[in-house]
Order: sequence, then C-alpha cells, then structure tokens
Amino acid sequence: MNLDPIHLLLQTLLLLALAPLLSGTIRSWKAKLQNRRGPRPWQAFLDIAKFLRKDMVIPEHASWIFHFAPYVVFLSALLAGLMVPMLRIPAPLSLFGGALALVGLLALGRFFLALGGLDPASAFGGMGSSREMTVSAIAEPALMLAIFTVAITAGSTDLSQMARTTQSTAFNLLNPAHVLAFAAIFIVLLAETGRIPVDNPATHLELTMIHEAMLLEYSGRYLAYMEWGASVKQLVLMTLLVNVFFPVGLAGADAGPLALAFSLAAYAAKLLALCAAVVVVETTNAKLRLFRVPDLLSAAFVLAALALLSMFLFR
Amino acid sequence: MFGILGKSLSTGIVTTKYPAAPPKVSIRARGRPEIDWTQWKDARPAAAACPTGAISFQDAGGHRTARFDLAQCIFCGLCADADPAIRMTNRVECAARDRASLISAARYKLGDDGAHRQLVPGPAPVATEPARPPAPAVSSPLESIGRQIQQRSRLIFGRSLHIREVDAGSCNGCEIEIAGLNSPVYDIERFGIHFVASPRHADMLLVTGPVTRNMELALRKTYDATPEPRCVVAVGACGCGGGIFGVNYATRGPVDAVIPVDVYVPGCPPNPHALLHGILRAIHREQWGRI
Amino acid sequence: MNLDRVSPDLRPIAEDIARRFGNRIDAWDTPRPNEVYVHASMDLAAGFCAHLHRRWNVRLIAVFADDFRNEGGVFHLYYALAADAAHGFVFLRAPVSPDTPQFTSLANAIPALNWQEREVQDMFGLKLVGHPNPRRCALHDDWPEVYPLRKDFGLHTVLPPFQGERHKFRQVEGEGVFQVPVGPVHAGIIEPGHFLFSVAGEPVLYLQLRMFYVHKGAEKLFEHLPPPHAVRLAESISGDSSFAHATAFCHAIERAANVEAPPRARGIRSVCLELERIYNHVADIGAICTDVAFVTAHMHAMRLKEAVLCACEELTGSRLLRGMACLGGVRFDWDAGQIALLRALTARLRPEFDSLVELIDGSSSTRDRLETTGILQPKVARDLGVVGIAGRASGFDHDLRRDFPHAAYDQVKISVPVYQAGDVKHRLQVRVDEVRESFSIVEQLAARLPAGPVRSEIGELPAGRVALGYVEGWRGEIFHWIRTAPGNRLARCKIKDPSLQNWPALSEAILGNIVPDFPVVNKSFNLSYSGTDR
Amino acid sequence: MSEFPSTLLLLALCAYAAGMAGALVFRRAERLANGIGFGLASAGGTLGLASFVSALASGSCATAGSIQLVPSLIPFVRFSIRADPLGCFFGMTISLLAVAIGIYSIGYARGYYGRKSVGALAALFNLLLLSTTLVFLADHAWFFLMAWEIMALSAYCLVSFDHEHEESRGAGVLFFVMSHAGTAGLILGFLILHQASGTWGFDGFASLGGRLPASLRNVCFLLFLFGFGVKAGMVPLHIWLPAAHPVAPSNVSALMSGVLIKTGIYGLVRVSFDWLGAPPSWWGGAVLAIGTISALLGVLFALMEHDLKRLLAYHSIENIGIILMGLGASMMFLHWGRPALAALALIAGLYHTINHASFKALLFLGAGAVLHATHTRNMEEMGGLARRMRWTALFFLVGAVAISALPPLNGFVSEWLTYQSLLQGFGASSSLLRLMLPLSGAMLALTGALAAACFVKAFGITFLAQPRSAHARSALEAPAPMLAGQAILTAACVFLGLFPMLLLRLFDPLTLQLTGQQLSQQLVAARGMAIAAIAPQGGAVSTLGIALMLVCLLPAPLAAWLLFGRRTRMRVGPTWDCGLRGLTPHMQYTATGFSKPLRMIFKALFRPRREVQREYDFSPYFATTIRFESHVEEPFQTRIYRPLKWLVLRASRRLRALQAGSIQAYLIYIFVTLVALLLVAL
Repeated sequence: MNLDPIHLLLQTLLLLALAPLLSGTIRSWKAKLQNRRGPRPWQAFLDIAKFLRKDMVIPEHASWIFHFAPYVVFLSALLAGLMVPMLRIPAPLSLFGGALALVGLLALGRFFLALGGLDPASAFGGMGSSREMTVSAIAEPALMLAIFTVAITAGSTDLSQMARTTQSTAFNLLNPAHVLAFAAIFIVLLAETGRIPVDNPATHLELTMIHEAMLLEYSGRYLAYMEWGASVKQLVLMTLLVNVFFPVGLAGADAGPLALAFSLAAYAAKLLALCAAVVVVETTNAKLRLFRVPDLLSAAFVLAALALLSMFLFR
Repeated sequence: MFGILGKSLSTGIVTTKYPAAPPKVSIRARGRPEIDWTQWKDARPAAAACPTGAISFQDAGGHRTARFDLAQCIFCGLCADADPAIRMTNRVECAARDRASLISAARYKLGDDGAHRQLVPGPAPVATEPARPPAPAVSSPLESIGRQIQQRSRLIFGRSLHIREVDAGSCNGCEIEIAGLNSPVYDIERFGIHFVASPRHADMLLVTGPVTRNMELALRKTYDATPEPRCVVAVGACGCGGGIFGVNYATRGPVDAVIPVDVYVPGCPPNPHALLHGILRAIHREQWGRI
Repeated sequence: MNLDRVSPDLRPIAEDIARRFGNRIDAWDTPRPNEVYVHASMDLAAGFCAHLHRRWNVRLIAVFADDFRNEGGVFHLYYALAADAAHGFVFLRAPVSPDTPQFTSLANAIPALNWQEREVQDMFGLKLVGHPNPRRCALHDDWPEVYPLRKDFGLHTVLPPFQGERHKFRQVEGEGVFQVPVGPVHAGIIEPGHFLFSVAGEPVLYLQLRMFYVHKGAEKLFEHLPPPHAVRLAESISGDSSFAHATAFCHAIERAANVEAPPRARGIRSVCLELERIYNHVADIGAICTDVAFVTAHMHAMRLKEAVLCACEELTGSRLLRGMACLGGVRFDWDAGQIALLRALTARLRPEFDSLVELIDGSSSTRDRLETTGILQPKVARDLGVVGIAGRASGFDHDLRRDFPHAAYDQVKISVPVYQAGDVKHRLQVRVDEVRESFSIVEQLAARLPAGPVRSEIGELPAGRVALGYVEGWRGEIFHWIRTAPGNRLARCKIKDPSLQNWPALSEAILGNIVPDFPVVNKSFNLSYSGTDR
Repeated sequence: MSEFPSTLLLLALCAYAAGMAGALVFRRAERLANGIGFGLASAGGTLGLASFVSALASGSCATAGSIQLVPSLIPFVRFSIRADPLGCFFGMTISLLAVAIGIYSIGYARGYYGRKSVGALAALFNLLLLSTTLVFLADHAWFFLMAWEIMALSAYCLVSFDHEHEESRGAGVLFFVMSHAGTAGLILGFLILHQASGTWGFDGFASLGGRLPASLRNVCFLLFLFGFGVKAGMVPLHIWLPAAHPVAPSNVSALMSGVLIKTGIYGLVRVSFDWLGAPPSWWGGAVLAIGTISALLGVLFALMEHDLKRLLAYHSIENIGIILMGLGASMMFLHWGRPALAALALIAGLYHTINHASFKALLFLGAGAVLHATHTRNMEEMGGLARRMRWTALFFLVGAVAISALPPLNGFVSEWLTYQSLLQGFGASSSLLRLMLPLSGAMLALTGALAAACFVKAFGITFLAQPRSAHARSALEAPAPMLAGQAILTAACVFLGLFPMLLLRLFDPLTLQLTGQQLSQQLVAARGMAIAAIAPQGGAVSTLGIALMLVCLLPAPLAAWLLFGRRTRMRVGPTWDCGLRGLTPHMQYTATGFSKPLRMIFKALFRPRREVQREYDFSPYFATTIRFESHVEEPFQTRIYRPLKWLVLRASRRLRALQAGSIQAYLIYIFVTLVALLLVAL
C-alpha cells in the first residue's frame, strides 16, 4: 500500500479548511437571496474556533457514548474524505476502501451521532435520532444504486478508478445513466446534509429539527467537532458528486504544481456551481412534511434505477 | 422558482449600515428623555406623571435628591408633557454595562413651596435605592466574575456569538423587536451572531421581562445550562429595572435580581438599533465601524 | 324594572329575560344602552346562559369574579354574554357569600369556561363545584395557598420560595407512549408556556398546555394605579396588541365616565388599530412561512413589517404604537405630512403585499405544508368558543368592528372573511384577507379624517361605576371590564384577551398531526401568552 | 485428514458427550453440574476450534477420509463422519461459539440455581452442541437425519426450558411442528437422491446433479430448499424463529441464532453446490430473491419489536437473507460459467455466516446479561444501563456496530464482499436476470441502513438515557464468566473485521471443493493489509487500515483543541429540560416511538392499526383517561399460517372420522392401500 504522506496531509488539511468555508458560502449566498448581507463565508470557522474555546456542560444522564460520539462523527467523516479524489487521482487512501467504505464510514458517523442524540435522555435528541435514521435509511439505497451505476461502468468501486473512467470517456458526461445517477445523488445530498426540503439547517424550532436536535445537548469542543464533522461530510458528498461525475481538471498521480493549481481552480469552480444549485433549491422550496420525505427519496431511488436500466438498454 | 429568485434579486440587499452609519430613527421617535438638570424647577409633577417610578426624588434636610433611572423608563413621554425641563429625544442607543450608570441624579436645595431652589454642584449620591441583594451564585463553581473572564469572553465572542433568548415574563413587545433583528433590515447574522435553540450552544442570554415567579426557576436553569464563559443582557424596561410591573407577588422584578447581568438595554421595547447596540456593546464591538 | 335605557336592538332579549326569569331576578342595572346587568343568584346561571344561547344565540364571553366584600360583604361572580346580532352585552351578576366561598361550574356544558372558572378559583379562593378538572390553573401547583385578587391580599406580598408540588400531567396509557415536554423556555424567540405532547412516535396523541408562566399580577396592579398610568400598564398586557389593549382600557374608562372620544381621535384610533393588525398579520404570514422553511417569503414579510413599524414610529413616536393611547382620545394629533405618509404607506405596501401573497400561493411546497394541517373543526371551535382569526377560519362569523362598532368603525365598510376549513392555510387566508381589508380601512379613514380635537377631558372617575370596554384587536375581541373605586382608582379591572379561550383549541387542532407540524399550527393561531397570563 | 486434527475432533466430540453425561450424573449438585457441563462444552469447543482451523489452514481437510464413530448394528445406517472443508468451516463456527457460550453459561446458569435443573440445561446444551457438530460432519444420510432430529429435539427441550411460561410452551410446539415439516422435506429429498445414486453415503451423492433428470433435480432442489429453509428461517418459513429464539435461555438463544439456523445454510450449500451441481439460473435467482426478501422483511419486523430478544431473532432472519444473497449470486455465477465470481459470492455468503454467528451470539449474550440484570426483555422498561453495565454495553455496542455492517468490523467485510460479487456479476451475463444483482445490492443497502436504525434503537433505548423502570435503575453488571464469554466473541468480531485476509486463506479448500477456484491470493492485496475485489482495479478495502487511520487522525481534533481550548473545562449539569423542574423517565424516546416513522413509511406492509380512546364523563373536552393502542401485522402470520392452521385443523377434524378405533376398519384401510399399491406397481 503506497501511502503518500504529503498528499495525505494536504488533503486532510484541505478537507478541514474547505468544509466550513463551503457551509459558510452556502449560508452567505442564501442570505444574499434573502435580501440581507448575511454572514461572511468564513464565519463557520469563527464559530468552530469559538466553540473550541468554550467550556462544556455535560448532561447528567449521559454515558461514555456521549463523549465518544463527537470523535467518531468527526473522524469518520474525515476518513471518508480521504478516500475521495479531491485534486488528484488517486485519492490518498484509495486502497483503504472505495465508494462502499465511504458510505459505510458516513453511516458509522451517523450511527454514533444518533446514539449521542439518545444518550442525554431528552425527547428532542431521540426525535432527531429517530428522524435521522429514518431519512438515512431510505436515502441509502438510492445513493448506493446511483453509485453502483457508475461503479459498474468503471468496473470498480474505487472512487479514483471511477473518476478515471469517467475522465477517459468524455462521452460519459452526457450519458443518460450518468445524468440520472447524478440527479439521484443530488437529492440524496440534500437529505444527507440536512438541507431544505428535508431538514432546515437554520431552524430554531426544536420540534421540527432533525440534525440539530441530536446536537442540542452538545456544547463547547464536542459541538465544534460535531459541526465540523457535519460540514466535512457535506464536502465529501459534494466532492463525490463533482469529482466522480465531472472529473474535469482532476490532476493525475504525477501531476506537477501547475496541474494541481488548475485542478484546485476547477474543483473550486465545480463546488461553487453545486453550492449555487443547493442555494437555489433551498431558497425556492419549503420544507417537506416529514412523511413526504420518503416520496422525494424514492424519486431519487427511481432515478437511480432508471440510470441502471438505461445502462442495460444502451450498452 | 424563477419568480421567487426574480423577486429576491430585484429587491436587492436592504440591510442597514448600522453601526457604521447612525441609526435610522424617526425624528418623532421617543428615545431617552433628557432632563435639563440646571433648569429643573420641580421634580414632583414629573415624578407623579411617571408611571414606572423612573423619575423619583427624596427630600431630606432641606435638600432634594432627584433621580432619573433610565433602566425603568418606558419612554412614554408623560414626564415631558408634565414638565418643560424634560425633553424627549430620539436617541435610542442607551445600553450600559452597569446598572448605576443608567441612573442620573442631582441634589437641589429645597424652597418653601417644595420647588427646587438651586442645584447643588457635585455628584449626587446615586445609590438611593436600597441595595438589591446580590444575585445568588448559580451552581457553577467556576463562575468568578473577574477580569479574566471578561477578557476571555472578549477574545472568544468578538467574531462569533450565539444567543439564547429567554422571555422571563415580558409582554412580548421586546420579543417582537428581538425577532426583528433577524429581519433582512437589521440582519444580525452579518455580525456572526445567531440565535440558537439550545442554551448549550449559547454564549449570551438575552433576557426580557420582569422575571415572574413562575419563570424564575426556568431562568436560573437556562443560565445554569449555558456553558462558560457566558454573558447576560437584560432587555427592556422590565428586564433592566422591573418596568411598570416592578416587584409584586408574581414577579421578582429586574433580571439582575435573579441572575447576574452584564449589559442593560433600556427601552419599552428597545428599538432594534438599541438592541444591536447593546449586544455589540456586550461583546465590545460597538465601536467597530466596519463589521 | 325599567328597560327604557336598553338599546332597541337589545330590548327584545331583555324583555325575554324579564319574562322568563323575572321572578328570580333581584335587580336590573343598565349603565349604558348596550350593557345590561342582571342581578340574580348563582343557581340561575346555568339556565340563564343556556336559554340565551338557545333562543338568541348569545354567547358567553367571560366569567370573572370581583371582591365586593368591602362594599357589599360578598364576592360577585359575573357572567358576561355577548349578543352579536343585537349589538349588546348582558351580564349576569351573582353574589357568592364569603362564608361558603364556592360556585357551580358550567364547564361541562360550556367547555370554553374551563380555564376561566379555574382562574376565579385560584385568584379568589372560590371553590369550584362540579368542574371536571378543578385543579390549579392560573397559579401553578407549587404556589402556596394565596388568593391574590382578594382585597386583603397585598400587591407587594413577598411569597416564600415555592416548595409546592410539581404539576401532575395526565398520562396517556399504552405501551411505548412517552411525553415530549416543550417549554417554558422555547427554542424560538417566543413567549414562555409549556406544551406537553403525549406521543408514541411522531403523531400527537394528546397535547396538554400549561400557561400562566408570565403571570405578572397585572389585574391586581391595575387596582393600585391611577387611570393615566394604568393605560401604560394596559399597553403591556400583550406587547403585540399594545394599542388595542390600551384602547380597550380607555374605552372602558370613557364609558364609565360617560365621555366619548372626539371623532378625530376615534378615526386615529381605528387607523392605529388597523396598523397594529397589519404589522402583526404580515409578521404572522412570514412566521408561518418560516415554520415551513420557506425563508424567502419570511424575509419579504419581515421587510414589509419593518416598513409598517417605521411608519408607526413616524406616526406615534413608538414602533409598537406605545404611548399613543390615552383616556378620552389619543395623545398625538397628526399633521398633513403624517397623513400623507400614511397614504403613501398603503399605496406602497399594497402591491408589495400582493406579491408576497403571490409568492406563497405560487409555492406548491408551501401550500402542501399548509393545507389540511392542524384542522380545527367548526363544531369544536363553537364548543370551545374560539374567537378571532382562528374562529373566522373555522366558520364563526363575528367581528366586533362590525357587530359592536367602536372607534370609527361605524364610518367604514367592513367585510369579514369567514371560512369553514379551519386548517392552517385558511387561518393564513383570513390574515391575508384582513390585511387587504385593513389597507382599505386605513385608506378610507385617511381620506376623511374629521377635523377637531383628539382628546376629551375626563375628570375624576365617580366611584362604584361598572363598564365594559371592547376592541377588536388583530387577534380577536379584547374586553376590559372595570369597576371604579373612590379616589380616581379602580376596584377591579378584568382583562379578557382572546387567547385565553383560544388556547385549548390548539390542543384539539393538533391531534393526529405530527409533532414537526406543531410549530406551524401554533403559529397559525399565534396566541398571546402574556395576554392569557397577565 | 491427518492424524492431529481428527484426534482433536474426536476429543472434542468426547468432551461434549462427557459434558452431557457429567451434567446428568451430578445434576443434584448444581455447582458441579454447571462447572462440568459448561466447562466441558467450552473445552470441547476449544478442541474443535483448534481441529477445524488447523484442518482448514493446512488444507488437509480436502482429503479427509471417513471415520466410523461407532459400529452400526442397523442395516442402511452408518455412523460415520467426514470433516471435509465445508463441514470443517461450519464446525469451526460452532466451536467458536461453544467456547464463548460455554464460559458465559457458567455465569448465566447461576441464575437458575434452586429454580431449575442446571444439570438438565447443561446436558441438553452439550447434546445440542454434539448433535449440531455431527450434522455438519455426518457422512451418511440416515446418520445425518438422526443427528438432525436429535438437534431438533434437544433444541425443543431447551426452547421449552422455561416451560412454566405459556409463551415458551407455544413457541416450543411451533418450533417442533415447523421443524418436522422441514424434516419431511429432507427425507423426501434424500429418498430421491438415494433412488438416483443407490446409496445413502454422502460420497455417493457428490456431483449427482448431472445424472438426474431436470424435473427431478428441480423437485429435489425445492424439497431441500424447503427443508433447510425452515431450519434457516428464511421468509416465509421463518415464523417459528422469532417465537422460539427469544423464549429459550439466552445462552441457548445465542447458540440457536448463531449456528442452529446455519445448519440450514450448510445443507443448502451441501445440496446445491456439492450434490446437485451446475444449477439452472433460476435456482440462483430464486435464492437471491428469497434472500433479498428475507433480509428486508427480517429487518423491518425487527424494527417493530420492543422485545430485545425478539428483535435479535428477527435480525437472524435478515442475516440469513444476506447469506442467501451470497449463495444465490454464487449459484447464478456458476450457471453463467464464472467460477471465480461464484467463489467470491460463496465466500461472501459463508464469511457472513461466521460473522453472523459471532455477532449475533454476542448480542444474544448481551441481551442475556441485560435480562439477567433487569428481569425483562421489554426494552421499554430498560434504559440507562450503559452507566450500570459498562462492559456489557461496550460488548453489545461492538456487536451492534458489527451487525449494522459498519466499518471496520466484520459485518462490513462480508457485506463488502457481497456487494463486490453483486456488482461484478452485472457484467457476467447479458441476461435480464443480471438487473437483479444491483437491485438486490440496493436492497442490501436498505437492509443495512435499516439495521443501523434498528440497532441505534436497540442500543440507545436499552443502554442509554434514563432508566425506565425500577429494575433498570437497580441493574448490576453481569458476573465475570458472562463478561468473559462476551469478551471472546467481541474479540472474534474485531478479529474477523480487521484481519479478513488471514481468514480468507481458510476458504481456499472450501471454494476449491465447491467451485474449483482458489481466491485468497487474488483477494488479499497491498501486502496483506487490504482485501481487494478480484477484478483488476476493482477496488479494495482495508478495515485494518480504516481502524488504524481512525486512530491516526485523532490528533486532528486534539490539535484543534490544544490550539484553541486548552483551558476549557467540563461540568455536569441537568439535561436541558426547557426550564422545567427536571425530566422524568417518561420524557424520553421509547422503542415504539423511535421506529414509528418507519412504521408509517412502510405502512403498506405492517398495516398498523392505532387507536386513541378518550374516556370522559360529560364533555369530550375533559378526558378522564386516554388510552393508546397500536398493533402491527405480521403478514405471513395472518395471511398464510393462520388460514393454513385453520385448514389443517378442519381437515384433521374430518379425518378423525376415519379413526373409528375398530380393527375391522383398519384392516380395510390396509387392504385398500395394498390394492392401490399393486395397481400403481402394475
């Protein structure tokens, strides 16, 4: 297993740095569309730094799970991010696991997040956990099926290999299977990152929350890890979407600094475009009723199944 | 979808420039009253007209200590109607760090008819009100209100602040204006300030209302649930000084009777600019021109 | 008995009462043509109310007590009834002896009285007989045994720290059922109140409300303030209805003093009431959108609300219209510039508001959230006596502005929106219709505001007078009932905010809905906590 | 088979037998019976484990010969065993569990002192171990069936061990009936095989498939599928499983869920790979479909449970489904002539078999410890146990993470292999059936996610938050032997998860035997650190790497902390109660509540009925009591079995008329039968 420690370190830092920036950008752009100046894009950093400096209040009923969960949530998201090619193919930890391990790691984080929500014995945390596990349970098959479509084309579940395959055949970008799978994952992205129309990241109503309800008891450092982990997870899913489906500009293994710079520029541009899409969806939609969310996600599943079918038909 | 985006884009950004620009307040707005202390002939009509006791006086030994407590003032202007020496201004930024600085007072020599004869120069004794018992220490052994904590909070909250609003008995007037801070016009988020759902996430408690007996425990528990360092801003005449309700069988009066308060924001209810000013003052940012 | 003073509309009812209950009535009092007091004994109440309701569709709007022991040696219990069609009020006054301080509950027959009767029990120590749930309500369970509204209880009594029991909520039986406690400190920027959901997952099986967290002793405080100061207190009954409450209070005083505000003042009052209605309705429309996370509409609504508040500041010196109301009229007259501003405001806001409504109507995802959510069935609304917006959305066709014209509402044309569906969508629709109606009223009044003074002088109040002041606030009907005392003071001020009887309807409307829909249902009612708790 | 493993094997069998005998002999002395019975079970397991692992590792099992255990006195029957690779693999599985559960039981059985015969429990337990091991090793049809029946009988006795409970008796009867219906299928199947081969020995059945006519082969397959399917608990033959497993003592539940149902898998592999060979594609399709449905329905029903052990029992159905998915895919690939893929899918299925054995047994042992401490299986009365039973909670959590197929534990590894085989299989054929593969992969994803939801519930409601009952409040940690047993299985889960490359080598003789391929070289990548999909560039996963990286990345959050918040402190405060006077245990999520959203989403399946009754005296607005009830439907129970039961009862009432009791009538029956047989023969 050839680990490139510099590459590994760089991607870790990039993940940690870019993730809050991305959340901040979405928040800032949303504010602009709401006719206000809004926070600056790097506000999320300042928030995390602030939480790291704050003391913590631990709920009395909580067990060791409560202390354990933030680390698992944070680290699993980070590790998943190291399996996705960000600037360079292959990703630093390509061999540690591909798409399946990525989904598995995100699920691991979610598992502990949900336990962390249940631990303090508050009804809100349980509410968040219950909803989160429900939504993710119906989001996961759609995500998997959509990934399968690409994986089958590439003959590999290795994300780097998938990106390489997509890159080598420009035609694939307009392949109907590809487009449908992209749409499916985009819907899953909205659900998994707690965006409108599934969850409202800006809500202050404890009864309607999903993601934040599980964090209600967390404070200080743990909260920072949780929030940071959530933003890394969002970045990972978005990177998956832009770099596996549109690996334009992604540098090769032996790329020089120039190619890497170009790769970074292309990556940033693609991410911003995706952010814009998320912002538009969030601005123009209301949140769905909780029991309409499965309809949305089963639509994603059907899209992914159609992608598969179209592969069957067009090959 | 395009309709929504079109409307948003055509409306543009409507956020005020405050605090870089002065607050936009109508000239007719009633802000803090100003008393022309030298020309004030008689405190009695104004004190009688004041519904909350913000204007009061004490006569002793041929002297009168007249006292104006901004914290209790509801900006109704009845005193200005009653006394020409009092004038309502439209100044709304009145937040203060300590309770005493909201009180202004003067000593007069008394005439035979009970009117003032002349102003006695020098600072008047402010603490005419019986000292309130200090707020009981709330659970946390770590809490020591000292310079260290102050500096720590200055370091921490300068760029990011999370607020938990607690209505401890207000009439909902303050809540309307506080909710207005989230509107695109005042947009408190541009300062990196958010309102949050859980006190665990909060750095600041924004407390309104005369604390009712029924909310006393809830307020204490909220304070307790907030991790240190934390600060408390008392909002409104009721929160700062008890307001028109004062202390009675059902209320404990001002917020600082229950938990320690760092900044007082007078007003009934305070103008959103005043609230912004108070919140920014609490995190030492009120002087920053650019945000 | 002399029914001459009774207004012609109300006279048939009065005559019917006289015919039917004549021999059991001790005395009549008609201080004003549309306000009739019938003095009778307690045991008449049930039959009296039932008969008037059946025969004349007269509804019970409030029940309250009055400590009359100093004057007459007894407590008085008042049943206030409104005859909407006859534009008049009928009060039944029944004495309660301090030796047997108890009264019979009508709550089984009229569920709307549930909290009000219990409040009387808590505040006066008059024991309820036959109430299905006669537990503490206004004073929480942990309070000591005190009766704050009795005259022998001092306003400034310092009660010891509360050691009493914790409220025992009803448990829903069944496996897997649990409770979700919310409040009194809520996550949003709203007032304190406690909601206890019994659920077994998402659908709400049962909702229990616990109010009176912000009980501030206002009614007791009224008895200690001179009337001009009391107006300021009335402004603080419910901050979003400052002007409506203050005006209702002024109205009561004016009626007690038999003084009427000058026409210009009445016009200005109406304009202010409508401005209050507009800013609250617009804010609510926005807030309903936030609760379904349609943030764009919320932001536009907040912007419009801000515009109204700024105009209010220009017109009255206070963004929430505080300090404007006063006894005998209003405090500030408006110059031509201000009236022009008022016109400009409506001209500017109308299209903006229309486009906001269009935005909401055009968003299918928002509509989907609002339709069929939180249905309050018209029958339930009737049983619980739901008034105001929620009442009109559930088929209750009433509006004090039309049925009991006050301020300058007799000068304008008013149409009252009424729907039968009773869901969130229609409570929103009532607001939309009312805002449009308010624009029109403001325009009508601004166009022909009569000239003249804005204030009539009110001297010292004569003692022993009773009077009812009423105003249709934006939330619904507001009543202030006063009894005057010697020395320009009040012996009793009973405040009835529409929220008090609308709250229980929320418990019924939420049943079967899922927990995450509660905020939007609650917001569509948007009831006042402070107004309820006082 | 070389001498060393087979000697160990015989010693292991002897240990079980001695354990049984010893427990019976000393049944009056509870402590002694407990120690001897379960101690020897554990010792037997250790010996067996050593034997099977060494046989698999050395590859000697591939050439193992038949061993006659005891001379037979009956014609047709030969008491012979043969430890071939397949048998060794399953033997390894049961031995592993025998070690752990044996130790656990020493602690667990103490709970029965003075109430029940511990000696009988230990004896039956050893008998069960012995007979199940013999099922895996039997080399002769009749011997197999005998062992099979003894296994069923001893299991029946153990299920009904707490026979004073009505529930246990009912479950025992249901188990017994279903089990025998299955055995009937097996006997018929063996008869067909015997007819074709003329022998009862298993060596005569090998690769028999080609010699059977297609229709008979299909019938034979279906009979065995039914027979073994009942034992495996595949849908819709599963209904006995959630009834029987929970009521048995927990150590027995662990054994039953861990290996007993795997005898069905063993039989299916034996029949369809070893004997019937080269299956038509619909066999694979059918097994894959049954597997997918079992997996999905199993987890969905598990989600609805708030009985901890029933929940685990339903998860057994789910995992049997996942195993069947691997087997089904493997059968399809064999048909399509892709033996390497077939081997991969088979490895996936069998790897999941041993994984499921380890984590499910672990979870049942954990449930047993909880039951021991709280005296209830109802999760709604638990809670807060993580603070009171730290170790049990930790072990249960490992099991929960493993069964939810989360990296880096063992459930993830076998599901990863399953996904890989399903995905690569897409290109293996052009038939429309290949669409089934990714779709069942997606269903596997759904299953996995639902399992995670279910175990968040199971762990969260049982171990976290406030205790919901007095029993839970006073719960104490389990005694040391019980913890030791769980620790062994926890270690197994971790080992199987982190070091799959070591274990994969053990599969070589097995896949060589059944598919003719050896994959361990291809499957192990990156110098033994990772396992790779067999296709070139097909992707790899390193659970060991993931685990190591999770630790290596830990400096990232710690550095952030050190950089900013070194001086921060931590204090304990009440859980945020919105300003109330504290939260009560009634104010936290329940198991029912947790899975309510899923119940509503899948309402077409569950047909939930819910009622809210308000009782009142005068006015509906003043309720005196409010009662809530909800039920979900087990569709197979109500749609298939209940009508079936009714039919059977009615038919037997009719047939009772035949049982006249007079000799003449029976003579006439015999006569008629003879005539009929003659006619058939002619």
